[in-house]
Amino acid sequence: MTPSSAAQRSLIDTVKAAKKSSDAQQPYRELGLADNEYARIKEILGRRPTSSELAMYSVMWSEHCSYKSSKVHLKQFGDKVPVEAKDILLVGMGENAGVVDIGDGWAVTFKIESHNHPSYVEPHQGAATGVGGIVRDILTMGARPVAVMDSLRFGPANAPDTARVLPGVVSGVGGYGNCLGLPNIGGEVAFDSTYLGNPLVNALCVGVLRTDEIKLAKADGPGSKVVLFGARTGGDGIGGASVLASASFEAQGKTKRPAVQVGDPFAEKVLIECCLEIFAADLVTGIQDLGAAGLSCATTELAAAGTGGMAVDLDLAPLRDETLVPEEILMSESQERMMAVVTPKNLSAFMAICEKWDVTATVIGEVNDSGRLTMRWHGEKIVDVPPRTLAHEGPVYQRPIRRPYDQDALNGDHGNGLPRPKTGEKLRSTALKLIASPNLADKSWITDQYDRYVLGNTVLAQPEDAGMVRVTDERWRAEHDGEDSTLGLALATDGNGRYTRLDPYAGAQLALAEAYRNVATTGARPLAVTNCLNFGSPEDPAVMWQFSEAVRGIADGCQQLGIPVTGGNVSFYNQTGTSPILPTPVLGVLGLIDDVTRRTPMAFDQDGHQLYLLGDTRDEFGGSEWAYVMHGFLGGKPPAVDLDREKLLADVLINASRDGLVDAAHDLSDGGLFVALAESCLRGTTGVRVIVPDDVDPFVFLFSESAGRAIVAVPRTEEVRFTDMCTARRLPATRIGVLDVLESAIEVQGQFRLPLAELRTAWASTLPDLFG
Amino acid sequence: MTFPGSLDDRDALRAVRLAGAEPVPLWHGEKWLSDVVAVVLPGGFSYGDYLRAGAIARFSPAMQSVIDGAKNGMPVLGICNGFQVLCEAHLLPGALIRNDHRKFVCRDQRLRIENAETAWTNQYEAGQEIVVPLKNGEGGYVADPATLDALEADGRVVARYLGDNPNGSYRAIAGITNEAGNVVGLMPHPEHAVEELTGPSTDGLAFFTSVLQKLVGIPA
Amino acid sequence: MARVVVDVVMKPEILDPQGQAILGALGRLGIEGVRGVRQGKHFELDVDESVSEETLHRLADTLLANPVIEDFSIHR
Amino acid sequence: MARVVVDVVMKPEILDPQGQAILGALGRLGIEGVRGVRQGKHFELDVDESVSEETLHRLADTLLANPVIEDFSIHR
Ligand SMILES: Nc1ncnc2c1ncn2[C@@H]1O[C@H](COP(=O)(O)OP(=O)(O)O)[C@@H](O)[C@H]1O
Ligand SMILES: [Mg+2]
Repeated sequence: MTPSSAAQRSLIDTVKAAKKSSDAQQPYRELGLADNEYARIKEILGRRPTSSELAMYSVMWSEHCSYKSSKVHLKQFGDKVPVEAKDILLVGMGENAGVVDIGDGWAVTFKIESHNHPSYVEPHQGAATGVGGIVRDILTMGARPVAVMDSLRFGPANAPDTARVLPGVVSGVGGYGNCLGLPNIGGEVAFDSTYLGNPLVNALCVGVLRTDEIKLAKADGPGSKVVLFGARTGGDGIGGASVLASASFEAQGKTKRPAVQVGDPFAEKVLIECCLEIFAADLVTGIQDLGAAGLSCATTELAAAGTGGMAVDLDLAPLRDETLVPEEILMSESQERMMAVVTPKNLSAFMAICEKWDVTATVIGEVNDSGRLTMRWHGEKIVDVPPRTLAHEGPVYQRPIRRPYDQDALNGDHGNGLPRPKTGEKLRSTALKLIASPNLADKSWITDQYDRYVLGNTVLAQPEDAGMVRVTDERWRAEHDGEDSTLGLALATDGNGRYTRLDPYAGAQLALAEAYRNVATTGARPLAVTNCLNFGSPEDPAVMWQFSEAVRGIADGCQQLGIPVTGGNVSFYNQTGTSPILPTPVLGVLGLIDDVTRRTPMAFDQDGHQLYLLGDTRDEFGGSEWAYVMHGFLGGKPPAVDLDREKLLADVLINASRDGLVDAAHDLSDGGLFVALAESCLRGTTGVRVIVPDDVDPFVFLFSESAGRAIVAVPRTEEVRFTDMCTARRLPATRIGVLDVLESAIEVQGQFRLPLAELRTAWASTLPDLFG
Repeated sequence: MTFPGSLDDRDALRAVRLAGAEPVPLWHGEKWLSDVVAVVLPGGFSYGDYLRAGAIARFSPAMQSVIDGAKNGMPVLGICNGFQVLCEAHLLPGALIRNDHRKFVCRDQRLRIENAETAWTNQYEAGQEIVVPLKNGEGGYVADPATLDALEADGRVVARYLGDNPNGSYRAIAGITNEAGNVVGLMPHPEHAVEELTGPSTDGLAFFTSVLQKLVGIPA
Repeated sequence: MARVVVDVVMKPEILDPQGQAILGALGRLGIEGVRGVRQGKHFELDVDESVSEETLHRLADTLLANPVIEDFSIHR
Repeated sequence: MARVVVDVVMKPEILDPQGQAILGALGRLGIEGVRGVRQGKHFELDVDESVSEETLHRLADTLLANPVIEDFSIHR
């Protein structure tokens, strides 16, 4: 024993000592626990907690891990599960990630998670470890991760700090995902001043597994071994979970240790392959990744979900830094670690696979039926707790809710006085300015840093409306003469902070509707939802109102659309000082397509195809890109939500894809019709000639953000069938023009003509000019 | 061949299969190459590329056998990370360094096949233009001027980038071969251009049919 | 003109995946007796004599090293 | 146990994109008087006393540096 650890030993707080000195002062407030919470811990234990127990309760009862402010609201996702979706849910909310049945013995698991605060402190590592964390969640379900996506928000594109944060975040997302060999198939990037001191980095991962291979986080069977494997435990991110997530990031910046974790994507890649080999050999009874709250979380959750008891010898945990004390080991957020429960019979096979992959694996404890989680350190008992009280029975708060004082004023000011472009020339310059604005400009400066090809199953990737990957594997090919499957899954993420600020209920539904529409546009049928709820402080009643309205909107919306929420993540305390970010629920929708060769891409490639606009266009500019870019204005109401119309539109798009009636489709969202036309032309090879319908104002026609719309390119030979289908289903379909290979421009007849070369320059140069 | 950290190994297997051959997965830790007749070293980040791309992988037990095989004429194709491994193993001259713009780049890349006589390119025409994905962080090909001149003079530049140089490679070199023409290193990824559905083209397939032609004389 | 060297290494408490990978490879190379490896960055600067210590410090602190995770040393 | 430092730098004739980028950024930082920057790698090894010079040389020459493009120096 080294002298320093001998010295530490005398400082170890044991259960025995805690029993003797129940009134000793403890720094529970500094650890983020409230007076009443500390009192409850004492009541549960019948004594004061040891310092190790205190560390565990503080991280497990933090906002981030316990969902104490959001739980009462999130319950709605379960209560309102649409009936038609109940039987596809193999694993619902509450596990590491939800699992849905996609037929043919396949299942899909997917989830989105935030890593906002760490990405502000150290953009590259923060974003990288965000990707690493969500990938481990998916892996934990027993799935092979098959793709990632990233939804990003930054301060103004030209702000100096954005030049620090954005390139770092992008290299972190790319560096980690690329190194894992996971294609990045989509995401979002948006800029707004409220994100300047608080960027949002939300990462999504999707994995595929067989329905009979689902793994759960539970420690079952007395006598089974608890194995910690992967990276060694170091001092990184100590206190990260509780401190970063339960107090505003600014306030504690100086007093606490920097909670920076450095990711090792190579270690994670090896860990993934190692786990998949272990799963294939069916060697674990339970498994859990180590994320926020590290060992505290893994041990308590496994124990709570299983037989109920576990004994751990903390001395056995392999350390990177031998000076760590038990409290630190329990709170460390070192990356690339997993914990498995393995029967004694399977242990040697398990260890052999770890050895093959050069993964450190150590038995640190055993499952028992004592109903207690106990831990020893240097021979002394330092933890003795009922695990459920940490994992499931944390505090639950009904936080005060109040509609923001300025909400009425905000909604009442519709910006009716904002000057609108009236002439063709003015419309043209508006169009150019919008397409070059950072929110609408080409994102390839970012997405070219992401590998979209690896694994060889990417059918669609950014900038398509949804990413799409083929679902196939060696087992399928072995059963089907070496042919790959044609089954595919599609994914899109969307969020709109401005709409949500104007009306959180409608704004959240608009984000849901857009992701749903994006998936359907590619020809896939929407199936399930994940969400990442990025909000300010839950202690601010105005923020809590935004939150509760948004959750209600999502729950109602999912019920109406018939797609269940399978999981997600809540990120509170996104604020600078007391100014919260725009409320930003990000919705991820998963869809399914039987035959990936039938997918509908967005590019305009076919000369002479007829261009149809589906849906209704109204004068809706509340929260629009136009108001933001041209006037810096936010007010009024967001576009109206009509989820029945969204369902109808989706049905038409899916049928059109299946029956081969359309060759290209693109949904309408930020920036309206003009932006969609520009994106489809620039992605493809043709221009378009567009006619403004007689009774419509050209400005509204081109830039309104009415929801429930898409454009499609229909071959002349299919025109009658297509319009008949729309008529029969009562979906408005207006012919608005034709694709023209010779034109090489967007020509809005009677208004203006914009050559594609000029458009491309404006669109493509914005981000490179800003970020190099 | 799979090293710890290989990423495009499954894609290489698929490309070999689509070309009509039987792919055999090899593990870096196994010294024996069993009875394979050609080896593809796939893309990826072997050992995380932490020291230098390919620097650690080249010491794998299996690499010794690949080096021996290559010297005896066995066709070996190194793609991306595999190219880096071949340079580190001194089967090919020069080295690959960080892209000049210091970012990872993923794009559909136009290439010109300069040498259509190697074991891996005999199904192309010299001068043929193809489009295949390119994705790398350390793809800048460098060598001293004498080496570059010799490569040019001997026709050992296999493929060259067209359009903007994506990574700062000297003389826009995308791929090279050894003197015997059996070992080829290529930075772009032909194995990702073998299916209409998932690639920008099917231009990459001919790398894999070339080696079949070379080995068994059956044009696929 | 003076040659200034700046060495940048990860703070000791931060994970160093590079060093770990190298340590792992040594075994295969048959090299024994190496107990630990940390990998950092090494910069060689050519600077005018007029450049002050403060300037060099600022340069290292803002550009060459990321003080959140790295330490640096300057050798003039 | 001894601390050995190995520094690896690109050969002068090989392009050094990182060094160039740093040089470019100096202007934006308002730092003047820096004429040249080259970025290399810095390794800190903890080795047993028994490890010979030859072993260290072999380690640097085969693993830590790629002699095709890099030079190295060993400081014991
Ligand atoms: N950070 C990112 N990562 C990956 N793909 C992105 C990212 N940002 C944008 N994209 C892709 O760019 C395309 C356009 O994005 P966006 O304009 O937000 O689409 P939409 O408005 O249809 O949701 C989409 O394919 C999206 O997936
Ligand atoms: Mg879209």
